[in-house]
Amino acid sequence: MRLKINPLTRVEGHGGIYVEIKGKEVKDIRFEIYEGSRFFESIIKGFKYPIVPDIMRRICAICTASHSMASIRALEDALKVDISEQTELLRDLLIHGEMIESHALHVYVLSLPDYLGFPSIVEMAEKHPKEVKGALQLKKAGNMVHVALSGREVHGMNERVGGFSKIPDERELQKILEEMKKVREFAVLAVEIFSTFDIPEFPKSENLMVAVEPEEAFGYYGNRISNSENDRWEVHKYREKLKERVVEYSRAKHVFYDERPFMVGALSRISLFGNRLRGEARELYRENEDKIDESNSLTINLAQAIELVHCVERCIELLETLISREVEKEGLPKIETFESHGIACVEAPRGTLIHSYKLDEEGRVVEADVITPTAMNAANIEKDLRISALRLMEDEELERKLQLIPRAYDPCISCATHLIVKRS
Amino acid sequence: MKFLKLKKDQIEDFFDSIHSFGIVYAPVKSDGKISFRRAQNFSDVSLEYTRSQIPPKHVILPMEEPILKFREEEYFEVVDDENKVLLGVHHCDIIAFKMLDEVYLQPPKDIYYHERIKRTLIIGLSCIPDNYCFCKATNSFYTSDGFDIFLHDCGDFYFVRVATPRGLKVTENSKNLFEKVDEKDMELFVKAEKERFERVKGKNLWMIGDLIELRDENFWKIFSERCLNCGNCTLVCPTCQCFEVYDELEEDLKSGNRFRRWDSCMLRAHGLVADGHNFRERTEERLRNRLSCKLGEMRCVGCGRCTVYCPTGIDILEIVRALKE
Amino acid sequence: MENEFLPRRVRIEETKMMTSLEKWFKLDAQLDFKPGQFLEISVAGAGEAPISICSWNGVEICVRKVGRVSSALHQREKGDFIGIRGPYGNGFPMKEIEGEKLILVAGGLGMAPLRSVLQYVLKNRKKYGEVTFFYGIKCLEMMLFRDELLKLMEEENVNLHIAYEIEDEEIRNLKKRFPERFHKGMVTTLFEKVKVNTESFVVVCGPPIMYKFVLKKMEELGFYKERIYMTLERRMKCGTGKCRHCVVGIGSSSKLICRDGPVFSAIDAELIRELV
Amino acid sequence: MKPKIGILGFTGCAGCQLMILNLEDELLDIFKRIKLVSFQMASSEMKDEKLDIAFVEGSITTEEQKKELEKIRKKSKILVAIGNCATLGGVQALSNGIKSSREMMKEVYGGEFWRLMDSKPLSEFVEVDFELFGCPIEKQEFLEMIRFLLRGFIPLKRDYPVCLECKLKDNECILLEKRICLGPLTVAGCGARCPSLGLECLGCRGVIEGEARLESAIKIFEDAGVSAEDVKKIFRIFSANYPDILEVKS
Repeated sequence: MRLKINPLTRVEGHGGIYVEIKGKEVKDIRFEIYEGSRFFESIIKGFKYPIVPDIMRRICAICTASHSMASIRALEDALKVDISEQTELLRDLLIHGEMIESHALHVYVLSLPDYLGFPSIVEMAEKHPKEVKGALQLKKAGNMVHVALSGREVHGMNERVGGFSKIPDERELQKILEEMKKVREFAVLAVEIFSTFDIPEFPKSENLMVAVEPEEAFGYYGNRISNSENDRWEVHKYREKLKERVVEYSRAKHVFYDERPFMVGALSRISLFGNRLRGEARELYRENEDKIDESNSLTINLAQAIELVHCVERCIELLETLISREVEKEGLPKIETFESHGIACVEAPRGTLIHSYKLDEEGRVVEADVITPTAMNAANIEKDLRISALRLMEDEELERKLQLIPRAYDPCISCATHLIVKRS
Repeated sequence: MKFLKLKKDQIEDFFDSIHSFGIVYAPVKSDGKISFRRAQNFSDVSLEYTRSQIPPKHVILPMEEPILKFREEEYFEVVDDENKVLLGVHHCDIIAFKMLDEVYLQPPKDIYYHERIKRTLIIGLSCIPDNYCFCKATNSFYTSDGFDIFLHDCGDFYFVRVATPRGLKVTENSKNLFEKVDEKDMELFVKAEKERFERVKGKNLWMIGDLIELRDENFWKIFSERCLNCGNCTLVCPTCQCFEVYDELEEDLKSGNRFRRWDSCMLRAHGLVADGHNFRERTEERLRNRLSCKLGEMRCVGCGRCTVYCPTGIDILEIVRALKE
Repeated sequence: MENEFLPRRVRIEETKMMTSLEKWFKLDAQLDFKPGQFLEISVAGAGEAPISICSWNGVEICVRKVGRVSSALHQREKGDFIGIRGPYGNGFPMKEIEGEKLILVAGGLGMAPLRSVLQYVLKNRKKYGEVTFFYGIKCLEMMLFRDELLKLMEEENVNLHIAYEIEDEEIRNLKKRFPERFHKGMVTTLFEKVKVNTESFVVVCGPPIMYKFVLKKMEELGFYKERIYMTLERRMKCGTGKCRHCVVGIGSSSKLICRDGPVFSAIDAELIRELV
Repeated sequence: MKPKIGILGFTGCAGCQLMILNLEDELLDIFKRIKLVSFQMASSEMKDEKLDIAFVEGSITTEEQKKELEKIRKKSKILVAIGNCATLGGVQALSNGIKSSREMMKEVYGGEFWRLMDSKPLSEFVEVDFELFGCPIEKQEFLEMIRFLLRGFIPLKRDYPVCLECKLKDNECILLEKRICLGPLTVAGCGARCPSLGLECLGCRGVIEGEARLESAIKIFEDAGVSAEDVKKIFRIFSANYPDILEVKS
């Protein structure tokens, strides 16, 4: 029996699932990616560093600020640029804003329809106005942060190497603060909704969890990556740990952690660093700890819902600090260029994202390397698909259920296929 | 004309007193640039300035404004009846308003311009010319009308001219701030104006209209070679009157607004007609038409903005010199 | 205070597709206007466009589908409403032409404003001498107000001549019905084929290229320049002399078509650069 | 009868589909007026029906996409290309011409796994009725266009440069500071978003067809001390499929 689900809907980019079952045995299982490759690492060569983030962020629309942040921090690592405390606060606010917008989109718009039995948010709106209104308000709040700090909801331009071009004034930050307070209930609602579903268990299997270790409280910045087997290493050494293999049927390379599939994303962050959560997010994490099951990838949505609560709270905290500190108009620092190599990572909504650049003495890119979370998850998605296909062999709803798995990982297929790395 | 004296240390009280006559728009300095904006307190206002990038014209003729609301085919006016005070307008910009009056108040009268200019108290201010100004050539160095009150900076006091009944009401309203003018004040006033006169470049513009028509395409090609068709020269010009009208639909697809927005003869759409033909297709034709409109029909006040803000450095005085060779 | 920009809402009494591109509208409006004047027609949501009045008894317009507003207008049917402003422009000097012979020269859509002149003249037929009407068309399918004009041909009230480019079956039959009235070639050739009096007043409207040839031909034949009038309403926007999109000429001789025109004489054409 | 609308995408980052979803306040109202036949990113209901309006995002980089696009053209009354990818080829078009995509794939993927071609806009293969420029598109412009289309009007086309919107915001002209701003060459509609933040316009809305003065621009940028090579590199980020700017100069 052959099953081909193509295209995979309610997912970013063009993907599909191919399952081949012979008798009792799963002959072949594939998470296929058809997105046209765009060769970002090749086209970026020769550009001077200031414009590199503007181009690299075009890899993905939903995690555009993550790509821009990873790219900027990699270039700052190369050119030894240190940034002001205010810039750090603003960048933390920006990444949390993006997390809200991305998770709200995924939890409410892309996944919830599955659990409530609707093809899309449009049909869901009649029966569940509160959830849909909540989704749009949450996304709007996340987008307000994007517009204020980055200049636009998608592919902004205001965050630069060394800081921000135009700093938003207190009045703008105040407006976002009020909106954030209003949408807090919708974040908590997301947790309530997803904690009530009895989440199927067919993909249950042992997962190697990987995430960026936050500096102190739960967060998305850091320079060290750790996994669920207490293996911690500096992001500079990512080449030793993460290897890529070209897979004939997919245009994205699959990434392996010491030859093993692994998982990155909300579930990994929560399971590795959930104890560093604070405020209401911490309580909700405690309440639902039993439901968040490391081995079941379908509980990613619940982890994302908890992260939504964390992000709204963290944005409120950051906004209050920035307003009380009174924002100053800092210009961009003068940056000397020299031959250098910089690497940085950031937790994008879908998981760990790594950018690395080699620059010549004029600050032009000589070589670039980007590893995206979706490429990291690709092998793990296939592992889950294989196990589920085995377990659901006779289930007539095999097709609908199998689609839940890639959707749970919230894959960003355009990101995955940008990916071309010199075969190591 | 009535003449009074206003000491400089009284200017703040004078500023507070004019708020009762309407919303005050004044030259405000923001990150190194002067623009006419609403000014609540005197600290924001900077009265020593050479020119604002966008002329005070935008207070009377907003850059973009809804002129009509419609539902189905029923139209309703959107008219601004707010009382305004325009503080700190230089001679050239006041004369620019007089030129706009000749266009917009001539029948069929434009009520949007009429309703606003009628309700705006204009307070002139002497200027600090630089070498881009050529108001001497366009006879817009000094004006005795087109304003209600005029403040001439004479060092530690303002020599005040009051030209209209409304201006008089303002000075009556804050009588205690003003003093009688004596012989010495008058001399200082004339001296200040003489100094201002010396700082402006002399240039004669007789015969320019015909010279513009006489010069052929190649002449205009030379000067329009650097032009990027960006329209900046017209968008900063205080006497430019061209506008574009377009409609926008609202949610119900039946109602909406009709907008009017500043337009520029240096852009393609200005000479474009429905079937695709363009009466001013090439840039040199547009440049010639702009020069003809400004200098040919004496509709220029010599404020220098079109040269200062042209990103490619096209200088109107350079063109005039070449025209007269 | 009367707002010049506020359109009046009028109902469409009748509509008819004249050709595949031109639609005719009869409006339920009472206006006093002169032949050659134009209205600013407004479709809420699409915008405004200057369109000449193509009638004398009643208010009618003929619209070619060529831009945003005209395409929106083409969707309007009988009973719908549109907005109108005006009338604007100077119109043809009908008083000055009284007592004289008159030649109307129309090309393509230029027929619309001249029909207004024609209906005015027919209404006051005694005031005018001999009236000749030259109408240049591409092919019969593109001829505007066909039945009306053919009826006119029968009445012999106006010697009407049609110049056509593409001949087809229908034109050959019409040639039999009306000998000497249908001629192959450009509208300028009619001046040779038909006896014309060079003292007459001439009223011209058509695509920009046509004016050059017609003016040149009339100059050769010795017409008086001050008796030749043309309407150039193709390049206007606001209609009220404010937005300067319709400026022509250079320096002191420059004019605004909507305020100083759209009707200009051949004398003006000498003084105003690129008027024609 | 509600018009049938499809929102589809090819090679790109799906930013334009996301921007449509970012119309948080107006989204539900629009969807009430139309029948959403396919919106791959937001709806699992994928029907292959005739469309009144197809909004297509993304550029064409493979043969299959080209065939799929031709299928969409056949089944759609109106086809609107949205975003820089669909209208000009996107940033991925930077690789056009310099190194053919096959070479790059061999060099990097170690083999030719699927047939790829240069990244081309939709208008290269099918007739496009209307276009929404920008990377990503402007929410307001999409809203404005869909309202005009639903009402049966030809949408408003912005035929003037970003400079007009920049001056309307009283920004200081970046070109006066001798920095490369592509504002004068670029189609307006974004409200001069980048110059209002003190940054050069990168021309993400593409060149004003037949109006942009490329020769003069190169002269001005060279006077500002920037090599023609660098001007071309920046220009090609979003207008790589536009005729080579340096040839234009000769």
